Amino acid sequence: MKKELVVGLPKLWVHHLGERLECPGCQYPVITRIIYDVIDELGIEGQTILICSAACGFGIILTTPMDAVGPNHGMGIDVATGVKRLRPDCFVVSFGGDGDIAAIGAGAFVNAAQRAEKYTLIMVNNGHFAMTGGQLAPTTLMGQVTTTTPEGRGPSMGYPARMPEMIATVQGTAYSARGAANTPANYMKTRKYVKRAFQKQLDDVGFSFVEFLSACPTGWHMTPRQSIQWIEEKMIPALPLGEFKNVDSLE
Amino acid sequence: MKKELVVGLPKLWVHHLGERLECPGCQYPVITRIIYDVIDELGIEGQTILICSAACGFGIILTTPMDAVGPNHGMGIDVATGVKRLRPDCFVVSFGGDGDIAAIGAGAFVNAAQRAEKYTLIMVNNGHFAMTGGQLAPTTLMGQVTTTTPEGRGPSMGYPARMPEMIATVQGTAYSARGAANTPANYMKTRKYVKRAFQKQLDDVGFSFVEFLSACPTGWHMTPRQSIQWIEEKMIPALPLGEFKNVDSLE
Amino acid sequence: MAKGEIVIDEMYCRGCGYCVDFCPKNCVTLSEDTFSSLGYQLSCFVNSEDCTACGICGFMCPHHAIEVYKYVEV
Amino acid sequence: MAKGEIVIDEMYCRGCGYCVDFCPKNCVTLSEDTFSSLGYQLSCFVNSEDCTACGICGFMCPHHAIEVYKYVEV
Amino acid sequence: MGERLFVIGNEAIGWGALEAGCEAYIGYPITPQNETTEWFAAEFPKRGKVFIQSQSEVGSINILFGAVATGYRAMTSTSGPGWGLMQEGMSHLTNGEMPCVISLVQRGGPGAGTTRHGQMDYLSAAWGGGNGGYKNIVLTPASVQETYDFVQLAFYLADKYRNPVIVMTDGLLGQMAEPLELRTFDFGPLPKKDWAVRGRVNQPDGVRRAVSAMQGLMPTPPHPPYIAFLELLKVLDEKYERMKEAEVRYETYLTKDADLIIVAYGYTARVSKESLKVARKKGHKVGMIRLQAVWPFPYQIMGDMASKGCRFLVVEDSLGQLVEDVRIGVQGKTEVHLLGALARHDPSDGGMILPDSVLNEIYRLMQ
Amino acid sequence: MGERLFVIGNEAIGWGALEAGCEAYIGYPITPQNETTEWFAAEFPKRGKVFIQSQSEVGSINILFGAVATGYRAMTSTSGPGWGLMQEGMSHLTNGEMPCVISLVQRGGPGAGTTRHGQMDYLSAAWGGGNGGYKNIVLTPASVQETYDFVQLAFYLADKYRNPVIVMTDGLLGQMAEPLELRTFDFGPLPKKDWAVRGRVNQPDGVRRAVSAMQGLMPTPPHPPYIAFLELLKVLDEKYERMKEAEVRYETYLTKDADLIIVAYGYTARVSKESLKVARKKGHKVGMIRLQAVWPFPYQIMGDMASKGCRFLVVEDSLGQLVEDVRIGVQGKTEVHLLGALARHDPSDGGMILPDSVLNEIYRLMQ
Amino acid sequence: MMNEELNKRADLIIAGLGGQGILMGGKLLATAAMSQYKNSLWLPSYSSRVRGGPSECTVIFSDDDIDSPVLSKADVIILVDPPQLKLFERRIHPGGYLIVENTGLSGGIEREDIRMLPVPALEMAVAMGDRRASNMVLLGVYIGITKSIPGSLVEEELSKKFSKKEKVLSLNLNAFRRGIEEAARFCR
Amino acid sequence: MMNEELNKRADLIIAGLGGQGILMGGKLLATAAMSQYKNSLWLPSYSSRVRGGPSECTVIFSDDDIDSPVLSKADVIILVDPPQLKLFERRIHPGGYLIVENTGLSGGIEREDIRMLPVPALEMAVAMGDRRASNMVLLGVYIGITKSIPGSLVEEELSKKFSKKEKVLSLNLNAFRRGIEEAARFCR
Ligand SMILES: Cc1ncc(C[n+]2csc(CCOP(=O)(O)OP(=O)(O)O)c2C)c(N)n1
Ligand SMILES: Cc1ncc(C[n+]2csc(CCOP(=O)(O)OP(=O)(O)O)c2C)c(N)n1
Ligand code: SF4
Ligand code: SF4
Ligand code: SF4
Ligand code: SF4
Ligand code: SF4
Ligand code: SF4
Ligand SMILES: [Mg+2]
Ligand SMILES: [Mg+2]
Repeated sequence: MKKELVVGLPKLWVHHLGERLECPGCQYPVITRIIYDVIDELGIEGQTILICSAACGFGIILTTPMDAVGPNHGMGIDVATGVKRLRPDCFVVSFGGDGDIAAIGAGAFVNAAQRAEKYTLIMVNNGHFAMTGGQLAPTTLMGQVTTTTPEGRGPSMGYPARMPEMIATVQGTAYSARGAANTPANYMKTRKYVKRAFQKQLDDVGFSFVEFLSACPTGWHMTPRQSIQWIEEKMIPALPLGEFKNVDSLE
Repeated sequence: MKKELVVGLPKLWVHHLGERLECPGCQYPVITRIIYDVIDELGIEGQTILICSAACGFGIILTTPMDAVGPNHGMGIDVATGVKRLRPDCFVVSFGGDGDIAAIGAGAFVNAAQRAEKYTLIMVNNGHFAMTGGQLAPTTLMGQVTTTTPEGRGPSMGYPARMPEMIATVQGTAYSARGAANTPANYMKTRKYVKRAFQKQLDDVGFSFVEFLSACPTGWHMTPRQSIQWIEEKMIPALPLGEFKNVDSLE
Repeated sequence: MAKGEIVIDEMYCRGCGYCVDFCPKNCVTLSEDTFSSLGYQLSCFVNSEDCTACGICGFMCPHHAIEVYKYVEV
Repeated sequence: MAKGEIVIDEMYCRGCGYCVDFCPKNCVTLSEDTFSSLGYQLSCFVNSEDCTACGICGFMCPHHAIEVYKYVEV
Repeated sequence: MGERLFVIGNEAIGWGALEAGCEAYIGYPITPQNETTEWFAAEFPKRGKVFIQSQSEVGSINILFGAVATGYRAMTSTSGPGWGLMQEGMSHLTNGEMPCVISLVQRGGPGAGTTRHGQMDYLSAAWGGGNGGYKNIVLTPASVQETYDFVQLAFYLADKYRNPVIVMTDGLLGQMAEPLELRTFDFGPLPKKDWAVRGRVNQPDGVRRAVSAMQGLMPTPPHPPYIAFLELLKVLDEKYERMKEAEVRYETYLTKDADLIIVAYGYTARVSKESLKVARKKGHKVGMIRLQAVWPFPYQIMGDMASKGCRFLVVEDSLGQLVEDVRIGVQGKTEVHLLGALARHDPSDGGMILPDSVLNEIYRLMQ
Repeated sequence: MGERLFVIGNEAIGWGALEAGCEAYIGYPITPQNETTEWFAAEFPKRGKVFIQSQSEVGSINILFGAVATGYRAMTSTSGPGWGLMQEGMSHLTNGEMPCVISLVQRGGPGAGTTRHGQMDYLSAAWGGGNGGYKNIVLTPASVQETYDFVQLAFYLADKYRNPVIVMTDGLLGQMAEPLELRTFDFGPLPKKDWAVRGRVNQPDGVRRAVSAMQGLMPTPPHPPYIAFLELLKVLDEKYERMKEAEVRYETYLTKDADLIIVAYGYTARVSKESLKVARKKGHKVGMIRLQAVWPFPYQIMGDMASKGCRFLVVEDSLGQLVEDVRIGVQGKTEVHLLGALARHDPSDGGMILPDSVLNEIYRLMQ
Repeated sequence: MMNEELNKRADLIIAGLGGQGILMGGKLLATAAMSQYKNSLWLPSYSSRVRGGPSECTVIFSDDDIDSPVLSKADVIILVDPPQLKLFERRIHPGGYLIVENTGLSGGIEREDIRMLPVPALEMAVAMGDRRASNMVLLGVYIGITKSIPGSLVEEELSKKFSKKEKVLSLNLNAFRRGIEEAARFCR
Repeated sequence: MMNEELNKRADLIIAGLGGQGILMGGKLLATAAMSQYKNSLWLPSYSSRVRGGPSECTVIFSDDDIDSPVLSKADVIILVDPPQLKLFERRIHPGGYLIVENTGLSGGIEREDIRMLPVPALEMAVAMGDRRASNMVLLGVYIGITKSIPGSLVEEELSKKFSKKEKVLSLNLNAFRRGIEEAARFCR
């Protein structure tokens, strides 16, 4: 009778490198686990260059033994373009927040897809600007209270951004999906999305993009369990999970 | 027996104000005629504030008796937001090139729609950066020769942007269409699109957007007649004409 | 009998030929020998009998060089 | 008979309760009285008999505090 | 005496704008100025005023251009990298002679630097960091009350000169709370905003207006602001000269008999003043010039003091920016010493220039 | 002697980059530097090198950050408003110590200004126009050949100091054609780019690398470049000092016996030299300092000349930017006169500072 | 030492960890002092990276101008996180007080020119039903010792702040008053 | 006046309207001069707004350094757009030449210290089959008059430039040679 480790610290979460700064129940480390596990499964860790823009997720740059670039908020998409164009032999994953990509990065986002840049972009959507204290993001739900929508988001502040749906209309986009980890089943689906996105890059097809709905208990002023419910009851109805584009050629 | 003027100089093209700098066959003045005629028809000339970003089209700011703002390349969308928010009683039309909106303005474009800014944006798509000498624009067709794609646009330079299709996926968008004036019939259709877009603003529904495929004989190194054919045979197949969104409420 | 006529302003016509191509009644041609002050070939109104005053040449003209008149009984 | 077991690292558990909510076999609970050095309520492995080593608690744990082991015959 | 509040500097900016009749705020979150953005989000909509959270600082500054083109008062605020992104817009606002107010809450740099206090945007703000060369008045308050007062002054000066005005504080002044007396000022009459766009029918003379970020390049009849580029340059140059004449602002403290003059602004001015008092108790003849505006700069008094043989100590939380202006001012007539960011008491981004450090530097220079 | 071409300055930039082993160019069209972008579009792809037309200048500068993070040589080029948009990025590149080259072809400003020549980005480029305060070497060639040579030098200096380097010309130098001799330089050895990201397996020591635009704020183990903010500041400060020591560049002409020293760079330096020669023929003791780099600035020689009693005439096509540095340099020891953009011969954007104007100014000062 | 300076100027640093009510307590005090002193200042300080990391604020009130908003040293320090004792011992003026949370306190201070006052604030708060009230206990002790402002002012501020939260208010009022009583112990 | 300066320095301004081959002609000349002179310079100038508006370029070759790339005055001006005559008359050095297109030329110049050479270049070009060749006729006249560089150099450059365009080449060569012949008229 032997014990065999089934799940533990992700192989690429080289913990001693990093501190663990996330708040209880924060799902940043969950999407990170997915990314690390898939990279590990594909055996491309040594070729990978990770790009993490300034945001709550920046902490993951501390945890990995992979080459990494830490640009400022809003720069992550363009920086990934520069890295991938100069090192097409490397595997490039750019990792940013919803503010990062849907607000300040929107122009870079649309044009990276239009240019069919061949890397993978992961957007962690926690529905607001967490790092700066919980302001409105383009992804914020209608009625959601943030520090810049104290009465809840109303029409005068616009409507929730649906980035995967939008970018799916761009010819240079090879893959686009939205996942979550509010249930083990959705965790598994998201893992599949991330793997497909990575495969598009490995197959040199085009731009690949995955949005992840991520619990932010601190910013939402909820318990971790309430946050999971919020994702279930509020976020997913407004931002449906699934694949929005999945092509093997851009023509 | 009396003579009655059916078509002449557009009422709002107060010619003596301006010089006429466009090249022979340039269709900038054609979309301008459409905009002026519809504004005139709606009788809102006195309430209108026109915004024209730096581009070949800037000349029209010289021709009109309407209040106008002339921002730099890339600023036209944000400037329109500022103007309309402070003067919701005014009718605001922002007028820009394809580079202006699909390249440098893409972030402003997406976010103006996400915020459901209530003005009308007209994008004059001549398939390249005309004013600066004919470089690639996101809208440039595959194979099209520009000064930055001397061998013709290939996949390494991405794929033609389809802005109306893309922005139609954004909830804050009330109206989105693509027109041309390669035939009298399409001229009439485009006029209808522009009028509907304006009506959305007057009805305070949401963001309204019309793309216009515009002949640029000089930049394309063609005769005016060849340019019209190019629109017919090359542009329209890649960038189909029509309405992509037309809603009376954003909910 | 002509339903109308057009007047082409030679100062602004730039010889693009759109009016020629789009007039459904072939009432307009580009003259071979007359040029504008800016050196552009000029278009001119011919077959005036057939003009229906439909206005097409007028609004398709990029340089607003055409005025289209309809004849109306009084 | 248990198919496996889990080990919870008290140093990293932050008492979010995800493992408790998502374990299909209800093998995990939040203890009322034990707290981590950072003052978080700790989760603990109970009903160990029922654990199927499915791994869910492991990958749903945001703080990588759980190790899931499967028993294998040798 | 007006109502008395206890608020932080970042909130005082909002109260000042409200008092000044500001109609619109456009901003994008960035630490350490988020409380300003959040203040406007809470206070403006319910008063029927405009609050816009832009998609980026490029968005903020360009939306601001449109907002003030209508003749209404409007402002934005930012820090660090956000300020970097606004440089093109600042240049356009100056070209277009758009009166507007920008609140700049300095943080450490370069790059993302730190999310806390710093005084490292001096040259960028005072010398025109963007393209093409231009000048903006830069007011530098040193307390919550003065922040509130200067925001009102800034709106006045912006309208007076048709030029952007920057209110430059720092993360420390922005985060700190002090009593604030709400009060109104009468700065005097202002020119009509005859140039603003509001729809032709709303123009008193019924003639259209056109404003532009390309004055000198593209005329906008029938009001071609400047038909030729050189005309624009002349107008701007003449305007800058008028500001240099009229808008120099500083406060002197015990300078009469001083052998050593401390020059500082913002938080380091307050720190320095405390040290100065201690040094005075110990009999050291130290005086101070606190800058209330860093552009236009008081070169005159620097020169005069230098001629009297005073030595200078510049205290600023940067690697040396203000000190360059002081050097121009003293014309080589005396020593100019710098106590800069390298003198911070703590290596972390919490590090500051503390009264002790300034005091020790005073002693060092005085023996 | 290498191959001899007849090319314009904007093309010489491309030839220089090619010779320097530049692997990638990122750019966005803007007049008057489009020929550079178009040169790279034509020449790079067919050589298997990277050409990217970005979506904006913000895109250009950020893509450049990623490109050089891999350790390859890369550059961008821009003018006017595009330069304004790059200010945040310049600050990040300096924070991250990213070696890169930016070609800045100056046009008139502020704002969109004009699409033609100007010398109005001096302060922005030389003093760190973006947020947070930083310094970049700014090379200022005055001919097509020197443009080509300095682009190569720029790549060398960028790698030597791990710092951005700007090659600053103007619309006139960029549009003008002169013979160009293609030649190689041996500037000496350079440090290995041990810090670059290339995939862990490609790292000689098999240990991961991490580069960041937030050095001092966010550590990136196991190579925390600077664990604390103050460390970063010290490193940058010390680096700036080294550059000030070693990288001052200028050319003197007939200064020995001169009573009047003309200070200029770029096109106005060439215009001034012609006038100077005429004035010399007329027996006027005029000399010149032509700046080949405006940062670091040759304060030393200015001071020395001033001590010798020389008067100064600054000729620059702006409202007065370079002149501020000269003032710092002469330390009030002598007069400093400015012949600036207001002396342009034509009110349109075609206006220039012509030899006649400089000559007249010389005569005026000499009688 | 304090009393002669009464109504002149008081310097206070409150230090601990994020979530211990450090900033709120300090701001409450500074606000309360407004009516008593010509000037009052509150300066929070946080570490930009670590959440729940060290948190600290400075409170100064004075009838003179308050120049430097940052203090090298303070008259009194309230330390809610005992492990940082050594760090803060250094930052007190001679004759000053170090009011420190008792729970978790190991060992004392070296300096003899200052006085350490250990307070079982956490225990007391838990006894009153909510650990989060411990900061108010410590504020009470501070007021009891220094009398820099009348406790009534603090109570007024509390009442304003929690006007809508009955229970929270009485809890905090209790904690504050118990703190003042506790202070008596030391004054004996 | 030119000859003594031969192989020393030559200044030339070519002016006209966009589309008249102004810039191309000037650059051709400057390139051709490279092998003959130590330095050669070509500076185009365009008005940034108007298309088909005024166009002008400066050409300088010299064995000395060429300092200023801009000329206040030139030895020779080739004016392809006669209406601008008055404007350019002022910008010629005493003893210099103003080579001007004849078609559309009305009236002469006032100055007596320069010489105006009217050339029917347009007519000649049309006669040769393409109006666009008129700029080469005028260049021919310039070379014929000033001999600042041997015509052969210009012909070489033309051959390089139009190596792939047989007809265009011969057209331009013809035009250039006819221009040189035409110059003889004036030298008599
Ligand atoms: C140019 C610029 N503007 C603003 C900021 C401040 N800032 C840092 S992170 C951030 C947003 C974080 O939100 P998001 O991208 O959604 O990531 P999250 O923290 O929510 O995970 C902002 C606005 C900055 N660093 N740079
Ligand atoms: C920030 C900035 N970047 C670049 C430019 C230069 N520029 C002026 S217009 C233009 C593009 C014009 O293309 P488009 O928007 O398609 O208009 P078009 O001229 O084709 O009608 C560019 C790049 C500028 N003025 N400002
Ligand atoms: S604030 Fe939200 S996103 Fe940031 S670490 Fe905490 S839980 Fe995660
Ligand atoms: S270049 Fe093209 S778009 Fe510009 S005016 Fe000429 S034809 Fe029109
Ligand atoms: S369409 Fe207008 S410009 Fe073109 S040929 Fe006809 S009249 Fe002339
Ligand atoms: S009006 Fe109609 S019919 Fe008459 S000329 Fe014009 S197009 Fe032809
Ligand atoms: S999921 Fe992890 S952190 Fe959360 S309670 Fe379980 S073990 Fe603790
Ligand atoms: S492994 Fe599966 S069964 Fe075992 S405790 Fe975890 S979730 Fe429950
Ligand atoms: Mg977020
Ligand atoms: Mg275009």
